[in-house]
Amino acid sequence: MLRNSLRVIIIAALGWILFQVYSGYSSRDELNELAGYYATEGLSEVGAANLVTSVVVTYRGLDTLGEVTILFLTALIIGLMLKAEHRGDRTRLRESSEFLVTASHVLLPVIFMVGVYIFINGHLTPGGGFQGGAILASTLILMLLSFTNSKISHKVLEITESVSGISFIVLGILGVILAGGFLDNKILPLGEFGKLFSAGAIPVIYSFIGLKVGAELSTIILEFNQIQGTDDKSL
Amino acid sequence: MTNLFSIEYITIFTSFALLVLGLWGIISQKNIFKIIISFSIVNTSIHLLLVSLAYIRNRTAPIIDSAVDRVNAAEKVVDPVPHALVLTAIVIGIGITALMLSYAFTMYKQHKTLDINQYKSLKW
Amino acid sequence: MELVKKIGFVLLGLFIILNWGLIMSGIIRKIIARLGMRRGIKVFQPYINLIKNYSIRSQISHGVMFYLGPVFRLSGGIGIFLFMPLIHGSELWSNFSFTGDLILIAYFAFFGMLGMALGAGEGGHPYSAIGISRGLAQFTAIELPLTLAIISIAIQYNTLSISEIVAAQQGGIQNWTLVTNPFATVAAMISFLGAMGHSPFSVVMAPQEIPIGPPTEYHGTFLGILQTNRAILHVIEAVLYMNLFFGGATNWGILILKSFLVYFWSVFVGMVFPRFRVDQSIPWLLKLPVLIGIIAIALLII
Amino acid sequence: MVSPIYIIAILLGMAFMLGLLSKSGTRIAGILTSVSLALPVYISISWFIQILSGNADAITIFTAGSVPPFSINLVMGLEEAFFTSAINILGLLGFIYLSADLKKQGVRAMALYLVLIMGLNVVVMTRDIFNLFVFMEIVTIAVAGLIYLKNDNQSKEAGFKYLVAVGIISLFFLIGIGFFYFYGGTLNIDGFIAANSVVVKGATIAIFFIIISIILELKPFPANGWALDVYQAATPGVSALISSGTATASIFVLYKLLPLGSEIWLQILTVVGAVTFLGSNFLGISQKNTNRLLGYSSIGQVGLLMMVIGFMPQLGSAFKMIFFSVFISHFLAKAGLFWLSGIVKKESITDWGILRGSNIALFLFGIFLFALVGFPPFPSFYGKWQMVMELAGTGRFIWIVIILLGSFFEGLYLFRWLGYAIKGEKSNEEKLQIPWDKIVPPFIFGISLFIAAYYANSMSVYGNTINLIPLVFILLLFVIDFLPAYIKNTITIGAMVYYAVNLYPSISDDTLRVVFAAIFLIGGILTMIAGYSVKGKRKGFFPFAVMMYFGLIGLIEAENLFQFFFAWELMTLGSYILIIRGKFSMKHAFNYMLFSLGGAYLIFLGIAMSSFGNTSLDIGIIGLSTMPGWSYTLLAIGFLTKTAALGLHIWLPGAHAEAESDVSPMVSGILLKGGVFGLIVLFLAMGGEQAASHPLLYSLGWLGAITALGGNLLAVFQEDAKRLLAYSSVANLGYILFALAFMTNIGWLSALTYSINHFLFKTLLFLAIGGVVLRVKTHNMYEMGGLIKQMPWSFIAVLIGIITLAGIPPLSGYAGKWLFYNAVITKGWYFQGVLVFFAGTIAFLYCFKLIYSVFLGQPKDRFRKVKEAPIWYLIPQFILIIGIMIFSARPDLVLKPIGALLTQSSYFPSDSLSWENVTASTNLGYWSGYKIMLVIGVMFAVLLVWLMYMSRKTQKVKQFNIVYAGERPFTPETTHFSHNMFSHYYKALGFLSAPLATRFWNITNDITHRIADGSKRLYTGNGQTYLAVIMAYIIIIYLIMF
Repeated sequence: MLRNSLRVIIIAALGWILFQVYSGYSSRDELNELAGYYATEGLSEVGAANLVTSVVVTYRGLDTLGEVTILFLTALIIGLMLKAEHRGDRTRLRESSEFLVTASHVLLPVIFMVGVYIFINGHLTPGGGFQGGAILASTLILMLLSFTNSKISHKVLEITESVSGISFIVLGILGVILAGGFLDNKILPLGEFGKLFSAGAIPVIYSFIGLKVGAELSTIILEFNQIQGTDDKSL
Repeated sequence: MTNLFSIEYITIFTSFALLVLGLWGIISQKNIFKIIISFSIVNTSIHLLLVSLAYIRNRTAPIIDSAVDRVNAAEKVVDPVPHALVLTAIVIGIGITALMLSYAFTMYKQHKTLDINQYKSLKW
Repeated sequence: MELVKKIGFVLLGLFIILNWGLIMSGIIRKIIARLGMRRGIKVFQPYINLIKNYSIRSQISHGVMFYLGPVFRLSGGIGIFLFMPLIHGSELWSNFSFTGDLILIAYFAFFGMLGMALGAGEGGHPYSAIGISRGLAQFTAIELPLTLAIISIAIQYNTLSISEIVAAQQGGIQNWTLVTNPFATVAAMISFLGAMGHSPFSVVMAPQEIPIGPPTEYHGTFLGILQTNRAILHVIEAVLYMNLFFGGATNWGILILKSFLVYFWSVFVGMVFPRFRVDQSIPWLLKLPVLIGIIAIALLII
Repeated sequence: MVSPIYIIAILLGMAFMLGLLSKSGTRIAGILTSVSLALPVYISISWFIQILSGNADAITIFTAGSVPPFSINLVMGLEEAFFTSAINILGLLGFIYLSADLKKQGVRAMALYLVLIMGLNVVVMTRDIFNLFVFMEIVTIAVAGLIYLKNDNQSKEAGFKYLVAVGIISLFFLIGIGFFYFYGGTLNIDGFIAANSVVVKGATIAIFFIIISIILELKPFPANGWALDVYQAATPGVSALISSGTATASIFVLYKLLPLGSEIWLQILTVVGAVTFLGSNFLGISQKNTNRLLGYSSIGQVGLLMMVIGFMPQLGSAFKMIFFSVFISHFLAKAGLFWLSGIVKKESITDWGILRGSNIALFLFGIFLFALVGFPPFPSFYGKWQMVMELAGTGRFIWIVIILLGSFFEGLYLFRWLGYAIKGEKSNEEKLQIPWDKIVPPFIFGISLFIAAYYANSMSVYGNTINLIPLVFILLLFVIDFLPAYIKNTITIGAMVYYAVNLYPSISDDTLRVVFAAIFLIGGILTMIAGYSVKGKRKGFFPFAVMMYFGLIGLIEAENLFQFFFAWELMTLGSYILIIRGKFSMKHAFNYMLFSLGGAYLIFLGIAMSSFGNTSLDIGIIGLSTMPGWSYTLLAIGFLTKTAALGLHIWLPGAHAEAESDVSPMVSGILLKGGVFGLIVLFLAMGGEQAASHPLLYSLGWLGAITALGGNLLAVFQEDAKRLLAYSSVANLGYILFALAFMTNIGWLSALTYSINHFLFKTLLFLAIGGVVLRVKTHNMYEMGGLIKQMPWSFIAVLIGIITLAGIPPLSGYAGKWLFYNAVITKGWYFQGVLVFFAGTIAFLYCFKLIYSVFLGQPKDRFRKVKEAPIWYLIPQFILIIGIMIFSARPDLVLKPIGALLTQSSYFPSDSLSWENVTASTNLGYWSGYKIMLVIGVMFAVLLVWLMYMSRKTQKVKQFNIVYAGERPFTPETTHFSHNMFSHYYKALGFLSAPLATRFWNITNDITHRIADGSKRLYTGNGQTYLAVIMAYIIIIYLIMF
């Protein structure tokens, strides 16, 4: 009882604090200097139509590197943690319905292509490496659902992940050597604004990010999938 | 005060409400999975908050296309920076949530329980 | 030449004191016997004992310290004598008192005790050690009133030199410490009882019933030395109290008289009171006598 | 120079690359990882050196070909270079340490490790707040992964708690960032500061969330349950990384972000730091689990660092030095300790005796602990000193008290632990396995501590006044520890002689100092001579013996209070180790350390208070203190812990009695004089005679008198010979205290005479009894007896010793007593004086008991064949006896110069002792040591000759030939009257010897432990509760702020 009332007090107090914050808020109607810069100078400097992309991949490229690293780490750790778990016998899973299997055959390539499209066009349209990567990974989910007992090799995913990760860094380093700094996109010509081959290295980087994210998310999904059936059904 | 019913106020309020809800879940739910879900709620609420903070009324997404021309983009688009941040934050959230889940799984494998009160081998 | 003369007088003084000590102990024992309805010893019996003991030639020794014990003891006794001025106003009868003052005498008393304790200790007889442990224990309590008294008179006369204390008391009984500082005198005289080892503080030696105390194992020449010491010590202790509290002595006659009376005080009390155990005597001594001593000091500082 | 961006590129690139290696390639992966960890070390260190030496300026690394605030930038300045260097070195060594575990988990674990180090580097360097967030998350996740390395139930649980807690904290951080951007319009830290955006309404709340999150990351007490669990459950190698690595980064982040907030944050931080430092260390005292204990300590140290940061404005220019010192000690020592813990593999600190299996590990353990507690010459000593002085300069005494109290608690548990390591039980079957890859990292950190110490010393204001050569000599003694004892002994004695010869001219005009220097150095040499009797190597003895003596001498040489305190701490440390060497000394050495630490901190506080309002640190400023009452009292109590005044004495008997035979005289005869010297310094600073009516002195006088009485009374009832002597030391120090408190010329003279005498006879007695104990292998006097025949020389030594002790003329003890009487009457402290005199008579009881029970009485069968004490024990004894004889015959040789000094000095001009040839006189009495000796000597000789003549036919008889009612005693045991010898005295006065002080301290100790143990239950182990506490913490800080 005491514990519960303490909890209520804590939550109420936090709510009160947040309410203070809320009541101090008033919306703005101008971009601030920084965002204004991105929306004006940034366009010519980076050359990406999608401002968010220009911020994500170039101006805040280091964040993105970190972000990719986080996924990498997560995949790595989950691999480490669950490695011990998926030893031993696995119960054979039920086959998926014919319906799902057939649909998958059709959908898989389409989804995959959509994913690739999204990350290649990340500098032009909404979307980008992460979104594309996530869609790529969703193909894996579909595969796992439909082909329940197929073996999917980690190896391919690992190599994809490593190669794209290293490429990302190499591109970043090239930025230091050839252009203005780490992850500068101007190592490639900016090209014509609004076209696919524009915005310097952004499409390249975003492609690698897409591949990497896809591979990482896939690894995570795979790892979770592999522990399936190693345990009693109550989970 | 009419402002209060404008969308950014509503979303911010909602995000705070979600935040409080999530925090309540975190400290009151006994099931570890529910705690993790509460954590996700908190996470999401903050993403919502960030996006809301980027919002400027009557403006559109920060992408130069037919709706926004290059020249006066600065008057047409909402703030792109929080969007970029949210993108990153979401991924981070995924990472942490995934990690929590796998921790929860291995813990469950050992103790066959998901009650957080049962995990007290370390104390004092 | 000066030194030879000095030593001569010292030895003469020692001789007188020794003889007076022997005679005095004879007289006292006679008195005690008569009080106890006994006939008692001859007055000269101490002389006889002494000569007999010195003459015994069959002696045993338990070791070096056993051997040295009596030497220490006698050195202690004679030492006190040496540092004690005897006759007021006489340079020649002041012994070596120029080398140290009252404190020296107070502390030199331990010299003999310690040696004796060690010698007896080497004898290996448990009763010796028991006696010593009792003696030392009781001694701590006995010294306390005396210390208070000494400090009191040191404050009173603003000196620690015995000669000066004696000098300050000249000119009639009204100048004696006994009169001018009665509390200090009372405190000191109580501790004197203990120092003399008579009842009620005689459990250290318990001479009548059991052989206990340092001399348990001693005999022959060793015992003779102890007896010699005893004779000297009793007188010289009395002389100390006389000097401090009873105006000192201006000639040998007064010295003999006063020392006898001072000593007799302990005998008198001893006859009247029964004996304390050590664990009784210590608390007793630490109560009233100490209080008196404290009053003696307190009166002077107020 | 290589751009710091390559640190990221190398580490991250290698992490990605490792994915390409097959699982069988762990070996290659290990090598690659090591190389890629080594390169950042090179990069960061080269930057550090270049910037420090002025060859390079701090650089900003721009990314994305743009400038901040538009893009993320990193900065490599002096601070960043320092912290990244620290992290990278830790990373490399930590990898070497962990490589075995990591290899077991495969290549992925190494990648994980690389990413962690990379993350920490960026966290330090980045100037963008969101970037900071991202990389902090990287660190969090990597740590969560590393916690799992151990792969047991506990680590899973801890990892989960960690993840959830840090996850929540970082979400608050993210909220903060959102508003930071919203109100500040930038994500760049410098930009925000430059725009002074904090004044913008609403920005304060953003800053609140940001800073509170960083504070929570630093595990403030009590919102830190999750962190403790992690420390406890993770592999020690990982805990080392967390404690030293991530905490380092977080503290730097805090430092970096603080300028964002307003001044009030500094105050909040101070409070948070103080609560953490105090609370964490307090709870630590009842903790037995090794890693959890280290966790408490780790958190405590971070709390201290928070305080340092919080006091930044007050510390001014000293901030850097203080921060460096405190930080580097924590960084090196904590990592080292965790690493050692991983080698030892013992859960409970009580099982650490196994550490003795390795000298090097024990050595490292010791220096890490000393560094943490803040003993000189380790950096944190300088840091704490400077910090306390700066705080004192602004009158923040409460904070000083908190710092010292926290340090005291920390010392308490660390030294308990050290005790278990040095003396704890240890089974013989277990062997300590030390693979090279596990010992190299702590070894390098251990060595680095000394290097850091050198820098801390050179950065410190008064550091240059410390003579480092003897410290180097001590280190040298560690290095040559493999040599046989006699060689080291000779070297040590040689060094001390050399030092003495060189020291003399510089202090020869100050007789007071000469006297104490002589006690310390000559005493030192004499006691070291006894050490020749020890066979073998005597590992670890000589460095600490030299440390103690050097500390003592340092007290004398000290010109300012810093030197003084430095020396004081050195002395404490050296003597602690010497004491704990005794067989059963664990508990006693611990008590000693407790009181010494407590005392030292009181002294420290006293010094701090004295320095308030004064610009210099000369010793004389004590007298100029603006709060004389406080500073005098604190200093006095501090010194009294060392001189073991009654109430503070309970450590002494055990410590002195259980020490090794030749250590007891060192610590009893010599070491205690260090405290006396401290008192002398204090009293002189108080102004000598002018202060004579100070109420403090009056109470000290009473205390001294009661100490004398209590000490002697307790000594009487001892059966243990060395304990008896130890209590006697308590009493004698009481005399000295009493006499010093007179503050008169003659009182001081008597105090000094006492000091010299006590040195002479107590060293002599402890050596003699030590020699006996060495032969009979027992301390119990009643088990001995009759040893005079086997050990005549020792007997003579003891005899001379007790005559001096008892103050019986003609030996020099009487000089002290006589002076003392004069002093008492002059001063007018009659009743205290009587008490002391009473104590003096009690001394006879134990003197007799000592010499009788050991040497006289009935010899026991089993000791019939024992030999005389070793010659190396007898030599110093007889040198001391010669000393006593000279001092007895010609006290004027010593007392005249001292008296002259006292009289001439401005302190004690009046009431002096006057000399006429060899006769001393005051206006009360007179005394001539020389003549007395002559008279007594002649008389004694005459009587002896006479007796020898009279009893020339004496025959020696056997032991049992005594007057025993016609019976023959059964056994020597029953006939030897020794056990409970003064039972009657006990009956009469035993109530006075009730162990009130012991009881008091026991109860205090008990209560403290109980409270600590009870409050520890705050950490219920329930992860959810921890989360609630974190939230509550946020609320509380919010309420404080707004």
